[in-house]
This record gives sequence, C-alpha cells and structure tokens, in this order.
Amino acid sequence: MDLTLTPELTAFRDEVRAFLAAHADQHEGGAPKDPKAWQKLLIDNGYAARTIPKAYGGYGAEPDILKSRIIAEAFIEANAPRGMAGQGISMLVPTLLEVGSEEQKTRWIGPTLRGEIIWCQGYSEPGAGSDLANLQTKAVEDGDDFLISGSKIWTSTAMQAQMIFCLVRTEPKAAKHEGISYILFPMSTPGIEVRPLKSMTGQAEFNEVFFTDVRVPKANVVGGRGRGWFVANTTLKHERGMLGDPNATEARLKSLIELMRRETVDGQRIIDNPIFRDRLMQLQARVLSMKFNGLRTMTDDTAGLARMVVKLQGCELNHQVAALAIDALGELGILYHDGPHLRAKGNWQRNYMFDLGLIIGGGTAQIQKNIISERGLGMPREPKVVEA
Amino acid sequence: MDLTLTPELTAFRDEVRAFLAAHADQHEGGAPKDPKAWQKLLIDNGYAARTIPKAYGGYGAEPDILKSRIIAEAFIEANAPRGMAGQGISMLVPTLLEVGSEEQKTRWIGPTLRGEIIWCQGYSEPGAGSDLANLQTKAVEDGDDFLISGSKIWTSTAMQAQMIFCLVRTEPKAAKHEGISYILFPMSTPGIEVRPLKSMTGQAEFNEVFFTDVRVPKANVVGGRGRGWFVANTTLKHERGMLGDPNATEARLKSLIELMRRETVDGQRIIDNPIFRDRLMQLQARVLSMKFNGLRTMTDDTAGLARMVVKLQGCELNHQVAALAIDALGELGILYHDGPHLRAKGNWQRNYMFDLGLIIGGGTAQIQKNIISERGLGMPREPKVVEA
Amino acid sequence: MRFALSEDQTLLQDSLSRTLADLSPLERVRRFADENQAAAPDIWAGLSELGLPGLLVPEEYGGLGLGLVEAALAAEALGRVVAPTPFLGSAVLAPLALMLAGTDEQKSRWLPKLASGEAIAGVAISEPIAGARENAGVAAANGRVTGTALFALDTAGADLLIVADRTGGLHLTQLAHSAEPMPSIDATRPLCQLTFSDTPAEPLASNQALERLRDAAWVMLAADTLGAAQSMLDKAVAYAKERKQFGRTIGSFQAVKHLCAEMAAELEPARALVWYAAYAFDKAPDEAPLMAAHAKAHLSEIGRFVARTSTEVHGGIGMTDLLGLHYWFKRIGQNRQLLGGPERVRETAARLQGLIA
Amino acid sequence: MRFALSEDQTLLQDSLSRTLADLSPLERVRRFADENQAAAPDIWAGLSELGLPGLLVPEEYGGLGLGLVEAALAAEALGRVVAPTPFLGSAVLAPLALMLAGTDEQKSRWLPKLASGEAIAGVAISEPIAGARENAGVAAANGRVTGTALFALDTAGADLLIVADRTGGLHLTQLAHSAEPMPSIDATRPLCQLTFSDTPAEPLASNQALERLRDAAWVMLAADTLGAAQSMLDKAVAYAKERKQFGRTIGSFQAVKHLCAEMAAELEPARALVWYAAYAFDKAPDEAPLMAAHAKAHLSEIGRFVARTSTEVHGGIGMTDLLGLHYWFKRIGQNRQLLGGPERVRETAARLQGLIA
Repeated sequence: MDLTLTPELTAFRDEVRAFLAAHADQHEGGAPKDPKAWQKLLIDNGYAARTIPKAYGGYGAEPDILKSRIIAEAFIEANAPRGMAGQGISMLVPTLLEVGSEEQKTRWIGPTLRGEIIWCQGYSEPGAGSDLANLQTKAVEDGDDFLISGSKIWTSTAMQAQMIFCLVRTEPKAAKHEGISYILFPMSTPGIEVRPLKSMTGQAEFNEVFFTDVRVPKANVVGGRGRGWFVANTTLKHERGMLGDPNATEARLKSLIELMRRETVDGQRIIDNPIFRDRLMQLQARVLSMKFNGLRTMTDDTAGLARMVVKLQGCELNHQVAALAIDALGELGILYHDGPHLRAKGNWQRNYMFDLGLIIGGGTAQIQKNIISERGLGMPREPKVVEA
Repeated sequence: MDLTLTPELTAFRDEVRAFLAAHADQHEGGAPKDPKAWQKLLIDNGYAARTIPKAYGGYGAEPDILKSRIIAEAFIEANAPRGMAGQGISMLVPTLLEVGSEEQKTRWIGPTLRGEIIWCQGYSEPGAGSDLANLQTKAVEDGDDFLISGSKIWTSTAMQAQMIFCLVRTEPKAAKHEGISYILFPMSTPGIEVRPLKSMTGQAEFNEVFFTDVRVPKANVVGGRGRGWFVANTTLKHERGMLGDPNATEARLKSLIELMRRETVDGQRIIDNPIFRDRLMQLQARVLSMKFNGLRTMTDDTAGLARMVVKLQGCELNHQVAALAIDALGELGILYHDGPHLRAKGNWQRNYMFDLGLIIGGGTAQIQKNIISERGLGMPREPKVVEA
Repeated sequence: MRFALSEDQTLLQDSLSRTLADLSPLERVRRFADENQAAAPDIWAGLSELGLPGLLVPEEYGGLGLGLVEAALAAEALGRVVAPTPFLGSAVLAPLALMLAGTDEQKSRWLPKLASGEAIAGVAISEPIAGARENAGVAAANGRVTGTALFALDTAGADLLIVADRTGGLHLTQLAHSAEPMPSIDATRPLCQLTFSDTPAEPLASNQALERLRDAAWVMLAADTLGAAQSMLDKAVAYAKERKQFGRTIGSFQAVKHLCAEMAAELEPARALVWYAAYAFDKAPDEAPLMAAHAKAHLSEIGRFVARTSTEVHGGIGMTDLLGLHYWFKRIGQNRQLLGGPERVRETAARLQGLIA
Repeated sequence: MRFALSEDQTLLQDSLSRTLADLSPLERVRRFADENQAAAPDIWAGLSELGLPGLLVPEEYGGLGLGLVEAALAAEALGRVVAPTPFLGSAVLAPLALMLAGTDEQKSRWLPKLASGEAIAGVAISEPIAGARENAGVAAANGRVTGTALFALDTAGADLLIVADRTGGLHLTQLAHSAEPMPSIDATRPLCQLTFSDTPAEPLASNQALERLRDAAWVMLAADTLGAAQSMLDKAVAYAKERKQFGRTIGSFQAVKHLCAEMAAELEPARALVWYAAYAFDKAPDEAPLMAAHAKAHLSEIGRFVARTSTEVHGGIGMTDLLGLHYWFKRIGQNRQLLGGPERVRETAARLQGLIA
C-alpha cells in the first residue's frame, strides 16, 4: 500500500499541469470556448482518446490507470473541461475497437472522437426494462438490408444524434439472448420518429424512438449477426461503473458542506444544528469509503466485489447527499424552477430526483443486488418458475 | 371516532379499580405472593380466564374487547400482576375450546387455568423453521396408540412442563399440510429427553426435545387426525399478534426516557444530546403509532392490514428502542451479567438480543412480509420452482 | 369507545373521493401544473357544493360544524388525488384563526363567505413556525403590518389574508403590498412571497391561536401525505401485478413484494397516528400539540420512504411524466418541509414534553 | 502508487489467519468465554512466535518495525476469529505510547519485553476519550496517580499499565491499587475498572500522544469489526447455500440473496476506508485523525447492520449458542461502544474539520 507517486508519475503530473496552465485561456467556467478545437488539442496531447490507436484518430498510448487518474485530478484542480463525452465516445467506440470490422473502425471512430458525429443508444424498450434481453424491435431481412420496426426508450440524446447504435432482433427463432444484433444507422433514415420523454425533473432527459420499416444495410451489423447481446454487454458493464463515480459525489458533498455553513434559520447556521451535522458526517464517511474503494479498484486485483457494488452504493449515496441538502434547506429546499430564493438553481432537488432515476436506471437496485449475490457471493440464481 | 367511555364502561373501570385497591396486599413488586391463590381470585372476579365458560373453570363472560382493555389498563395503573400466562393458557386452551372434544375440555382446561398443569409447545423442528409444515416427527400406529419419534426445537418451558401439545406426522402419505395431527401427552412419558438450548443472551430460554418411540394413545389427538396443521394455525395467528404488544413497548420507551434523563457523560445529561433526543422522538412517534394502531384493531372492522403488520413493526420497534438505550449508555451500554456499573440488570442488552430473536421467531420478518404482500395486498404467491 | 371512522365519516370520505375523482382527475392536475395555474376555481366550486370550505365553520355561520378528524379525512382524500385546492388555508387555518381569535364582527363578516366558498383566504405563518429565512418576517404596530412573509399558502385570488407577525401575533388583512410566486417542486400547491409596507391589518387577539393553527396545519399536512402515500402504495401494487419482466409479473418477485409490504407496514400504523392527532385536537387539547408534531414528523419520514419506494417499484416509467406519479412524489416532498421539516418538528415534540433543558 | 495489499502484507495476513485457525478455533473461544477466563496465554504465546506483539515495535527494540496498516490487517484477522488476545493494549497502544512519549530508558526497559510477548501491557484511556462516567477519572501529581479508570483494556496479568489522566496526560505504572472486572457482552475481551490511590507512576511526556493513541485505537477497533463482520457475512452466505426450506436452499430466495448483497455492498467499500485510515496514520498524519474517526464510526454502523442481518439470515439457530454466531455479534457490539460510540466519534470528526462553532 503506497499512495506516493513514482518520479516518473510525478513528472507526468507536472507535464499535465504545465499543459493546463498554458491553455487556461481556452476555457471559461468549466466549458471550452471552442469545443471541437479543445477536443483536438486534448487528443493531440493525450488527454482525451488517450489509449485509442493513432490510426483511428486517438493518441495511441498504452493503458495506464494511474496516469488516467493523474490527468483526471489535474483537470479537476484546474477546473478545466475534460474531453467530449457522450454515448458514442464512451460506449460505441470501445465496442468498435473490440469487435468492429476494420472498415467500421476506420469510418466511425475518428469522426466520433472529434465530435463530428453524435450518437444515441437504442437498447431499452418499453416492454423490457430490467429484462433487457427480452427486446422486441425486429429487423426483417430484405435483400442486403434489414427493415427495422419497433420502439426504444430512454434514448437520451436522440434529438441531437446523427447516428444510433441499436439492438434489434434479427433471428426471431433463436433463443432470447441469441437472436439479437448490434447495428448502426443514421437517425435521418426514413421511418424514424423521436418523441421527447419528460421526466419528473420537468426536463426531457430522455426520448422514445419509434421505427417503422427503417431500411438499414446488413453490413452495418457490428460483431456478427445474433451476437448483439454479447457485444452490448461489454460496454454496459462499463456504463454501470460510471454511474457511481465517487469524484462527482465528493464534489457534491463539498457543496453541501458549504451550503450548511452558509445557510441560516432564525440566524443560526445549519452546520451548527447537531442533527444535520451528524447526518453530514455519516455521509462523509460513506463518500470517503467510495472514494478509497474507487482507488482500490484501480490497482487491486482482489477488488472484484468492490467494483461490483459501486453502482448500487454510489447512486444511493448521491441521492442521500441531495436528500440531506433538501432537509438542511428546510422550506427553501422545496423551491424549484426559478425565483430569487432558489438555491443552486434548484440542482439539489433536480439531483434528488435524477439520482433516484439512476438508482433505477442502468440496472435497478434489485438487479444490482441479484448480480452481487449471484456473481459476487456465488449464491444460487433465481430458480426457473413452473408457470409465468 | 370516540374514545370516551360509556357510563357502563366507566362503572366497570371503577369496579376493577376498587377490586385492585382491596387486594393490593396480595402482591408485591408486580408479582403475586401466592400465584395460585391470586389466579383463583382473578378468575373468580373475571379478571382472568374471563370469557372461558364456567363449566371449564373460567368466568364465563361474553367477549368484550373494551372491557378487556379496561382491565389491562387498570392492572398496569396499579402495577398489579395479571393472571397466569404461558402457552397452555394462551394457546392450548383456545384450541381446545374451538376443536377439543367435551372430554378433553373438561379434563384439561380447568387445571390449566388454575396453574396446576404447565404445558409446553411442540411445533417447530430443527429442519423446519419458517417452513413449519415440513415437520418430520412421525407418529407410527401401534394398536390404539401412536409411537412418536423425532425432535422439536424452541420448546420454551419444556424443563418445567408436565404436558406437551405437539404436532406430529400421523399420515406419512398425505400431502405436506394434511398428514399432521395435534396431540397431547405427558412429558413424563418414557422416551422423552429435554436438552436446554442456550441462546445468545446467555440463558436457556428454549429447549430441544427428543422423542424415541414415545407411546401416546390415539385418543389424545385434538381436532381430528390429519387436521393438526389447521388446528395449530388458529392459535399461531394469536401468538403473532401478541409478539408486537404496544403496551410493553410503551413501558420500555418510558424507561428509556428516564434513563436518558438520569445518565450523564462528562456531566452532560444524555437527553440534552440533540442526536439521541431526535432518535428518541422518532421512536416515540412509532410507539404512539403502534399504540393507536392497537386501539384501532380492537374496534375497527377495516383494520385487517393494521392487524397484519403488528408483529413485523412491533418487534422491530422493540429492538430499536433497546438499540437506542445501548447507544445512549455509550460504553456503559456494553456491560452485562453483573457488576456495580451495570444498568437495569443488563436488560437493555438482553432485550436487544432477545427482541432480535422475536423478529426471527414466530414467523421471520421475511415471512411476515410475504404474508402482508400476499394476504394484505393481494400480490402473487411465490411461484412454484421447477427444480429444488 | 370506538377508534374507527363513524358511518358519517366514512360517508364523508366516500362522497368526497367520488367527487374528487370527477373534479380532479390526473388530466386536470396535469393541466393545472403544466399551465402554472395559480388556482382551480372549478375544483373548489365543485367541492363547495359538498360544503368542504365550511367543514370546520360552525353551523350558525353557515358551515358544517365538523371537527379536525373530518378535516383530516378530507385532507387525506385531497392528498390521494393531489388535488389543487386552497383547503389548508381557506377551509382550515383561516376559519380556525377567526374562530379562535376573531371578534363577533370579524366572524360574521368572513366565516359565512369562507364557508360557502365565496371568499378565499390565504395564510402566511411560516416565519414564527418554521423559522425565518432570508431575514423575512413581519412586524406589527398600530393596526399596520410591515415586512416580508415567505411560503404563504393559498393566496391566489385571496379575499383576505391571515398573517402571523414575528412575535406570533395574528393579523387579518385584505391587502398585500405585493405577492410574488415562489415556484416549488409541487405545482399543485403554489406558494407566495408577500411583502407588506405599513399595510392596514386588524389584529386577531389571542395568545394561543398561532399554536392551534400550527397543530392543525401539521395534522393536515400529515393527512395529506397519508393520502398521497396510500395512493403511491396502491399504484405500486397495481403496477407490480400487471407489469411483466423475465416472463413473470414483477409482483411475484420477492424483492418487489417485500418493498410493497414494507410500505404497507409503515403506512398502516401511521394512519392511526394521524387519526389520533386529529381526534386529540378536537377532544384532548392537552395531548394535541405533541400528537400533531409526531404526526407531521413521522408522516414526513415514512412519506419520503413510500414516495421513493413506489417510484422504484415502477422502474424507469415511474421517473417519467407518463403516469404522473411524480405529482404524488412531489406533493409528499413539499408536505415534508412546509411549516417545518421533521427535525425541527421533533425538536418541538421534545420541548413540549420538557425534554429540552 | 498502489492501493492494495503488498505481497508481504498478504503473506502476513495469510500466515496470521492460518495460525489463528489453529490457535483460536471456536472451541477455544467458547472455553475462554464459558470459563470467564481473563487471558489466553496459549494463544498469545503462539502469536508471539509470529512476532505479533512486536509488530509495531522498531527492529532495534526487537520488533518487526511495521506500521498501522499491518496492525489493521492483524486486527482484522483477530476479529475474523474473535480471538481473545491483548493485541490492542499490549501490541498497539502501549508500544505506541512508549514510542511516542517514552524516554530512551523506558523504551529500552519495556519495548523488547512487549515485543517478545514476555510482558503484557494494559491500557486505561477511556475517560478523556469516551467521556467520564460515574465521575471516574484519574488525577496525576508528583509522579503519583489517584482515581478510578473504567473500561481498562488488556489488564489481565499485565506487567505495566498505560493510564491517561483527566487532562490527557499519559502515565506508566506497574501497580494498580485494585482491578475489578467489568463483565460485558463480549467475553472475548475482558474489561476492568482500575482504582489508583497515590500510586507511583512515571509520566510519559508528550502533548499529542493521547490523540495518536486514540486514532490508532479507533482504526484497530474498526479493523476488528471489519474482520468480524466479514466472517458474519461469509457465515450467512454459507448457511444460506446449505439450509433448505420450502424445498429450496434459502439462498435461492430473493429476500435472502438481497440481504447478503446488502451486507457485501456495505462492507466492501468500508474495507477501503479502514485501509486508508491505517495508511494515513502511517504516512499522512494530517489526515489521520479524521480518517480514524470516520473508520471507527462507519464500521460501528455497518457492523451493527451486518451483525443483525447475518443473524436474521441464520434464522432461529443464529440466536442460539450452537453455531457460536453470537460471539461475533457481541464483538461487533462491543467495538461499537468502546472508546466512544459513533455519535460521539462523529462529533470529533466534525470538530476536526472546524465544523463545530
């Protein structure tokens, strides 16, 4: 156990800091002035698309978890925006790298990294939530094409996206997990309708997407026909890990402490209320646990279970941090939308609701507990039932 | 909604109070000086065995829930001991009254009420906990007798009992719930061995009882051969209701408040610690809820669900009250057994453990939740599984 | 002795529920919220036909002369359908203030109009109860009030306002210098900021009136949460029986069943607490403040649990606007904080028992 | 940078666990508890062969010269098998006290004997850390101590005692006027009341020594709970896989699976917190007090949850003495309160960050 940096890593950190200092004028308030230029600058210097081969538009470095962490920390320190995110970069690109054809890699990865193409994800369906594999969107063969019909839900960037990566049932007679293909197509293809889905926060964070005989070449399948379930699952795991990011939680706890120091009721600071302060300390212990747990998962081979609990614990913790903020604000905590008394633009209430959504989305808490008990603790799977 | 007493009930309350005042010399510190004489006095005046017919040694009054409550409150007020309890009186007697033969009623109820016979209960088995109906103790026919072999567990008064009421499998070929009989026999019958079962509290609150070819006349079956499951279930419900008695919880909360007013750390009273006080208030709201819920179940026909949750909520609440007492005591809270610094003879720790046992016993919290969801909310039963 | 609803009370609740099903279905609530309506006179007019505004008003002033138990049943019914009405301010707190502290003239002037639904009353009592934020608070002198009151209830189209000053004194005024909306999570009960500047106001003379208003408000908010939470449980159970995943209704999974059982186990005893708190307000005034505090705080806590758990049982769809489940979620959330969050209310509960040095 | 056990650390933990399996199986623990033994010299002698008593003692004094991370791993291993040993007092707190505040002479006199296991040290620091009960506390003057110290650790057969006075000063004494057992729930770690009456004692001069002892003790108690709770989870999972009810292993019921998953989800991140707290004690002294406090308080809370939940998964049998599960339950319960319950410890955590006015 040694958390000090080697001389090599110390030098690397200095290098990142120097880069950030030199380019501090290119962003403001945590956002780049020119997003595409900033993205190019980051890729060129290895601070975005770091481990993606140069041939496909990345920087081509060896994977190094510690360097990634150093980069992350230095960017937070400098309040500098990271490279572009989005489902294309975080989910499609790793998938293509793993199972895409040479042509698919060459064609899609570069433009996606450079922010020229925005993607959305077509996995979930209204009838299949936790039971993702039960998807019904069908792709019927028609010569060299498929005709795709059905609908998808929780498609977050569908309104902006030029392209979609989508799971469709290409082999209706195959078993549940084996008849699915992972396929790419433009959102401008005729037969696609996008309907925004307003969430409880009041914003349309998600969409429904409806397909009617959408014509897509068979060549757009990634990873082989009928292999879509397995292709998708690799990156789903990745997504679940992201959902409990302890750095974000730590930042929120910091804001909460500031809030409690600043706010008063009848002239008494909230932080001086022992009941709220005790709850704050309970949450702080949890935030630190998740932070060190995250540190551990990066460098400890025995941390399988530690990795598996991140989504469940991290999302719950975010929700609890927001709950304490609302409670600490008292009546001010119910304000929302706008108005002179509103705090933090209503973000505490928004997070309280949005984080509950994250507890449910990306594998509900119940599904997470199934996974932890079955894969983590080796307990029996849900037995098959006699009759549905 | 009217919680005032009618003139008739007011008069009844005065009568009970007068009785208690007149006989206050017959008990001390909450216990009768002569238990059997006290029991007789109570039965003769209708304060024990109140609704049991005179022919079987009871008082013979009509059931009246409000009068029962008035009696209970007056006895608490006067710190006077109630009539004898025990599984014979609370479980066997109601069962005999409902399904016993005339001969069985005449023979057993009177002596049981008078405290001349102590009973123990033989329901649970080591291999069948929550799955009570899966019992294996077998009763093999031998002429007019059964030969009983097997074992029982959680038999609380087996060391003192003269008699046992017991569930045994008399029809091995019948379905799980239909081959069981409810049978009575003396604990002095050859072939019975009792082994005390030490619990985590350090005391032997329970026993295991082993049977080897214990000879019992077939005539000792109550309620018909093969009907034992249904015979037993009537009184089991009764037991479950008793396990969450809100009066007992209220008394404990009162002691906890006294404790918190009295105890100090570094000279500061515990009750002046806002964190403990807030937890106390949370529990007080729950105690009051359970108290009024109990009141409601006595007089409200629509209180089916209210009745169903008593065991789950009441036992949990008792455990939480004890937990707060331990926490409020701090380091003193871990003391046990004896010693000059021990508080309340170690009862807070003992209750903390014993109440956890009650959360588990008499239908675990999980079983209770199954019952509430299935019978209370009409949700589907656990589906049958394909393979064990 | 009977701790159950009387036949009349059951009838009241049933007829109210039936009427509300017509007057305030989800589509109506949605329109109210989406259009940021400040008041729903259609709903209030319909409820006025049942006599709801005059529930607590004595018969001599044209009301039904009922007690807080009946008001709690009404609040529960309103919470069940998240109805947008000025019930708390106009039918409970303002009539109580007048009955407790009004002169005969004030009563005659206002109670009949409030009872018929002809007049609406807003109420601003947050500062002395929940604590002052942003230095808000109202000062009173010589029949005039000056200052700011936040979180004022039911002020939309109000014909009179009941305002508490910093010392707890109550005042009746017909004019506010300005009323600014305070947009909150629960669009079904709009809140306002009132600013007074030497505004004429009639004092309502009584020492304990504010405490009684507080107790009544706490019981009403608890009852509203009870109703809203009961709805959320009912909706979760219904959804779980219908929705299929993995070839089974999700209601057959033990995890889902147990979540529903836990909601029921929390709610059912809480119902008895709310009933008793209302009963105590009417019949056992010594116990009333403590019971009101416990009802408010406890329902806030279990309301939060039920709101969250029911949403979880609904899965992703529970997070969207499609089923409108969030209206209940937010109503419960708003009740939690209005007129004091549970921590503050429990502090009062402790103080009422002499547990605070 | 690596936040994982080193090869040496893994070896240490493995060899300790293997040795403990032999030295301190359940039967041995049971005998210790049933016979109210005050010390288990057989176990301590066996562990001394591994060098455990000298884990923290510098090599120049005959110890292993390791850090608190290794001590935390040892505490975890001891907690896993609820071993009755004077580890906390004799191998952690007393050596630390000497190293932090002892003179060269005191170090030379005691550290080698402590390191070899030849001498045992008791520690009495409860009053200035957890608060004084029953007016206990020790006063020191002119090389003598007078007063009562409750909840003294590892005093059975102790050759020396480290005692904190009311002002937080530390003293080394070889004589206690009297030592009365304080029977507690956890029979594996006997506690004592010490009474001093003008008893000769050598002052250990250092201002911050007591704070360092407190931090170390908190981390050790957290690590002990981590080990005990991990055992309880392992036992619950094993039992659930084996026990059948309703024709299925109970581990196939979702309710039971989820209870086990919740235990794992709580414990796994807590492990990282304990590691970091120990690491900070060794390498990041500025962070050490806060991390120690959080580790102590957090493990107390989740330890209670795991102790209760594992017992529930075991059903009735978990409540009996048959499986001995209660030794773990009680060990966790005792760790929770020793040297301050979580509420008090969190108050310290807040104070350390300047969050208390």
